[in-house]
Amino acid sequence: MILTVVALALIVVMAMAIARAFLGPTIYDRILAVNLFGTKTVLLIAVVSYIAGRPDFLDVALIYALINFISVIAVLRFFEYGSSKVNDKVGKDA
Amino acid sequence: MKHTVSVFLLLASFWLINSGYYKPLLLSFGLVSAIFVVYLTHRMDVVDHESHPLHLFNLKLPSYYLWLVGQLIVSNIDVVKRVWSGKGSISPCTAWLPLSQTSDIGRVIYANSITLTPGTVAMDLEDDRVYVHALSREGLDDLRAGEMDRRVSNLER
Amino acid sequence: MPELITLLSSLCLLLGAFLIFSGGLGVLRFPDFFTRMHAAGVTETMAVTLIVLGLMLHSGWGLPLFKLLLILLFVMITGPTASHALAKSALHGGLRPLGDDSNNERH
Amino acid sequence: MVRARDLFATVMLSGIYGLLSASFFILMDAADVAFTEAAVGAGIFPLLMLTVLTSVGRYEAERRRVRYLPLFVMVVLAGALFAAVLQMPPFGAVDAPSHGHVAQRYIQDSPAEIGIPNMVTSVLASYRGFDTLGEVVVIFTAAVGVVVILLGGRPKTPQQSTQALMAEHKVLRVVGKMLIPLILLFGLYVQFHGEYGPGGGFQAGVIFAVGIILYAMLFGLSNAQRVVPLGVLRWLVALGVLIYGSVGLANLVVGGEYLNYSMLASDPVTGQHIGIILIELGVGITVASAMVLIFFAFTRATRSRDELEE
Repeated sequence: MILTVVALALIVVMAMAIARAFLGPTIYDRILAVNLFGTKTVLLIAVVSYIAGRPDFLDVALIYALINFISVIAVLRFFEYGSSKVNDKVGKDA
Repeated sequence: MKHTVSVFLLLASFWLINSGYYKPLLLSFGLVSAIFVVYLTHRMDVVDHESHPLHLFNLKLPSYYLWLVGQLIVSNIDVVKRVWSGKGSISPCTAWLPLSQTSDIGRVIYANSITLTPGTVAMDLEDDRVYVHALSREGLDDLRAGEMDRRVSNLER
Repeated sequence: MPELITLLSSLCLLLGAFLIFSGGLGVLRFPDFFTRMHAAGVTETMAVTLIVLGLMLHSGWGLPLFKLLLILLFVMITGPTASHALAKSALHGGLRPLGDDSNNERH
Repeated sequence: MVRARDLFATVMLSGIYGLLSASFFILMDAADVAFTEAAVGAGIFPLLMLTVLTSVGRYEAERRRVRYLPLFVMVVLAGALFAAVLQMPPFGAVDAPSHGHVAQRYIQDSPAEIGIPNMVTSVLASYRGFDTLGEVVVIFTAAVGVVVILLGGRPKTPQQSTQALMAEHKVLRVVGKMLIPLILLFGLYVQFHGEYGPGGGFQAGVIFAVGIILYAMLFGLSNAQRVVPLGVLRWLVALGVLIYGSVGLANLVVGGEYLNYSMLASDPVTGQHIGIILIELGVGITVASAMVLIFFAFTRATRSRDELEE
């Protein structure tokens, strides 16, 4: 019961993160939103694994935590590689 | 050498915690995997005093983390209050703050502690200073008082 | 004793859910990227700790307990690192925070 | 949508889509699929797409007129797919075709025939081992294609700029050093526990590759290539397929059928066990080295293009 409430709260926050990803306005807001979405997915999977009574799902949650971190780093590296050609609109909007 | 041992022990316990199957076959796979990873990370040159700061493991560390948890609770409540009371309650500001750590690992612990406590984020880190963004002037002033900086530096000694 | 643990677990979970929601709200409400980052920070520290703690109390002694602990540790290490990297990148990308009063001594 | 011209936003949205669909799979109790989606859909796919974007640029070329034919095809296709969805039996229906065919037999007999707890692995690695061999060959072919197109010509001298960049980034450097060993070991853990929990060679390969890619992103391509040289990677891509194929041949030699591992040991269940471990290892090696190879190839291609323009 309580777990369901937590899962619902997580889903609501994930929706908020998607809203922020669409609203922007800067590319960094979007990255922040994706990162937020990712960490909430980790928690959601952990909570769902207890709702469903399948603790082996926790491995999936661990993978997500990992992937989420690496995606953020990759996105940031993308900007550093991309020098002026790619970076032109950063700060104003994307 | 001691860092190699520590990374091996870390990997071994990571395997044992995750696995849950303590059969000879899987345990030997675990051993082979851990040795292989130790070999690979040595080739990568990532096993050293920075990734395994054994010299920081002393009695001060738990007390520091306990203190940090206290800070976390206080700052979380503060930020949540500001979220609910709206835009008027925040006064974002930035500043370069001096830091007194002597090693990179100490600086990283300090910077991550700043970021970990909501309300303050370390935006840039140099050898003798850190650029901080704070949600409110009070948050920045608290940090400027330097207690966290002192405590982290204390870990290094 | 089991009742106490259930109570504690529920308390942690509910508080965590509330914090998560507050953080999400902050990410929507706050005026610029850097302030939003603080709100996101709320969901990544205390809220994660509380929810994982609640799950740990719920799960009882066993292997999943340690896996939850691993997840918690992992999030606590990577969360601030990602935030810091993002902030640094935004700063170097030319995004100026609101109330930037450091006289732009940056090069 | 207007924003879709920003390819970068598209990639990030596809990352969210990966996360979302994995959550669905979790809700449907399909841990293995969720695992794959987590590692591939949310992990390596956006990562490789980003490296591609660095070489093709971030914005789609401006196009004035709307193309009606592709639009028409898309609408018809989407309509057909929706119609097909409506025709599908309700979720969990007992008489659904997917439950009446061979699934019954797998569920009833696999504990006795294969004897491993994770039935998904039994199906993928043993009953349908031939399909999985095909998938591995596809990945192998993709890696070969990328190598031929992007790594042709003589090797260029590696640049030092990224290293300097990361040396400044103290936090990422220290945390990265702490995490990389754990990520690599976690990959191997998933590799060897495919028979017990969600996971297996594909996911393990991707996770292991992600660990090395993280190293390459933090410490520079030249350092990463020193740790895992391209020549070694090329061999490993082929070695994985070779292991898989030769397990099949070994079965023929001992008098069984291709990729039926029962004859590998005196006891059929042990034979299946050995076979599955070996072919999963082959899958893992090929997937990991192919992913790393593709990442290196794209990153190098970007670099040399930048050098040309400078």
